[in-house]
Amino acid sequence: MIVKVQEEDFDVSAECAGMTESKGAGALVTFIGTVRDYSDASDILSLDIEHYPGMTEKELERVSREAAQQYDILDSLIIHRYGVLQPEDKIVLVAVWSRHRATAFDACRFLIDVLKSSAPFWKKEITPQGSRWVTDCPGCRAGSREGHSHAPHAAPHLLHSR
Amino acid sequence: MIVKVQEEDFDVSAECAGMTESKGAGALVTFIGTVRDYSDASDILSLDIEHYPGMTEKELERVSREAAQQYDILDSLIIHRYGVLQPEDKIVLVAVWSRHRATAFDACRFLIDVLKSSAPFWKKEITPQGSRWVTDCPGCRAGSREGHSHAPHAAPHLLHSR
Amino acid sequence: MIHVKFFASVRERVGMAEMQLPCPPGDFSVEEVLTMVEGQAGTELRDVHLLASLNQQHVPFTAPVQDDDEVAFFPPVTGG
Amino acid sequence: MIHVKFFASVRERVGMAEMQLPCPPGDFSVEEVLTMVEGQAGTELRDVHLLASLNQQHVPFTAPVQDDDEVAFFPPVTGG
Repeated sequence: MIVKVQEEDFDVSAECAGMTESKGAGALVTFIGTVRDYSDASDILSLDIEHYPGMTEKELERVSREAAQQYDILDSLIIHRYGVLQPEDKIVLVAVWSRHRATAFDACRFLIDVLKSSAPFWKKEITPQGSRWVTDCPGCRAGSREGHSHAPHAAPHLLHSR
Repeated sequence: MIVKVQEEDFDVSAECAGMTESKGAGALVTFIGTVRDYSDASDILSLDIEHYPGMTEKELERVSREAAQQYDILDSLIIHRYGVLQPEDKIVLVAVWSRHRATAFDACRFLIDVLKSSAPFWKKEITPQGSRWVTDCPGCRAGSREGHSHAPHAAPHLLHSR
Repeated sequence: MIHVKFFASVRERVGMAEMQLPCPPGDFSVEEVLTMVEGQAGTELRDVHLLASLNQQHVPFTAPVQDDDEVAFFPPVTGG
Repeated sequence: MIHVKFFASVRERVGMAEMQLPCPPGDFSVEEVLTMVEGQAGTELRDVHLLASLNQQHVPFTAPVQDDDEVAFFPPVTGG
């Protein structure tokens, strides 16, 4: 079970080849997230990813342990980059090894879903019209802090008591 | 949309990097099937994969087209090896590019599931106790041609009329 | 002429990978091709597992066959 | 001393990445730390989006804080 948070790019084959616990696994599922060259409203020139050093690694290790508890997997690898990235650059790799493919698919999907909702990374899009923080909320994207509603702060699924 | 049937090994990063339709996709999900070093009953020394040249490529292209029709994907790549493979060797790569990760996961899983039930490959396990054809049927594995039942021959889901 | 191919355990049971059969008169299907193969090979191939393809596409045994077609018989596939 | 950190749009609104606050007397929670931060920064941070962590773990605003703890405020994460 390995977690890496780094600024530099990585080679997927080389990173996956180094996983000794994965030997004889039978199935490897990987998810690779890359920078898109467009968003809702405009072209993306680059993406600036901020993170919370220390907490990032802790959260990724926590979700990795959670996946290992919930799914019958042999090993997992998460690499997440930060800093300024260009369109087509890799942002994140999630790789899961297991004996059977269904488990590897389920666990890989679980990892990227949980990571996206809990690992402290924030994306800022640099566009020809200026820069803006990425948000999943259409109301916030429209810039209105009032006039739209959300769940109360500190979404329950993020709390480590679960 | 690329399909390759080959005896030689492949590098996942290099193969995926060459996919021009995948540019700016956002999400890439890959499945890699490797040779396990054990099966139900014994250690596996090697795996001999037979295929039906010509039909193999046709079937892989057919399932690729089917995935492209059913899912909103940008591109797909399937590489399947044949011949004698050793434990830990890669057997198959299925890679799917899409804008959103859920689609890439769904389409990749669809492709490997359909491929496994329709592409004309047959595995023979070479073990210290001799060699035997791989079968998913426990009854057949036990060697009894009588005494267990199956669906009628030519499973409907395999017929190209669907 | 009907071009018949065999794969995996079926190939081993027939004892050869390919067989050319004369095209019989009248309508016939994959089922009749199988009967001819069994006569030629002197072995029983009918098995709940047996699958067939016609011109490299999966077909049911009722599929009609024509002169110069390629028919193949094989066990369930185990790739991936 | 309470070590407070800010990230992304919250960092930009506060105008700094970190702040050291004196530990107040008695029991207090992340909520009270936020009130102190708003006083120091002279800006309103309460927002339905605002999230908090305590010693690098996600917590609700009711989580009790102790001397030397690290508290952070940030918007919903958008990694992956």
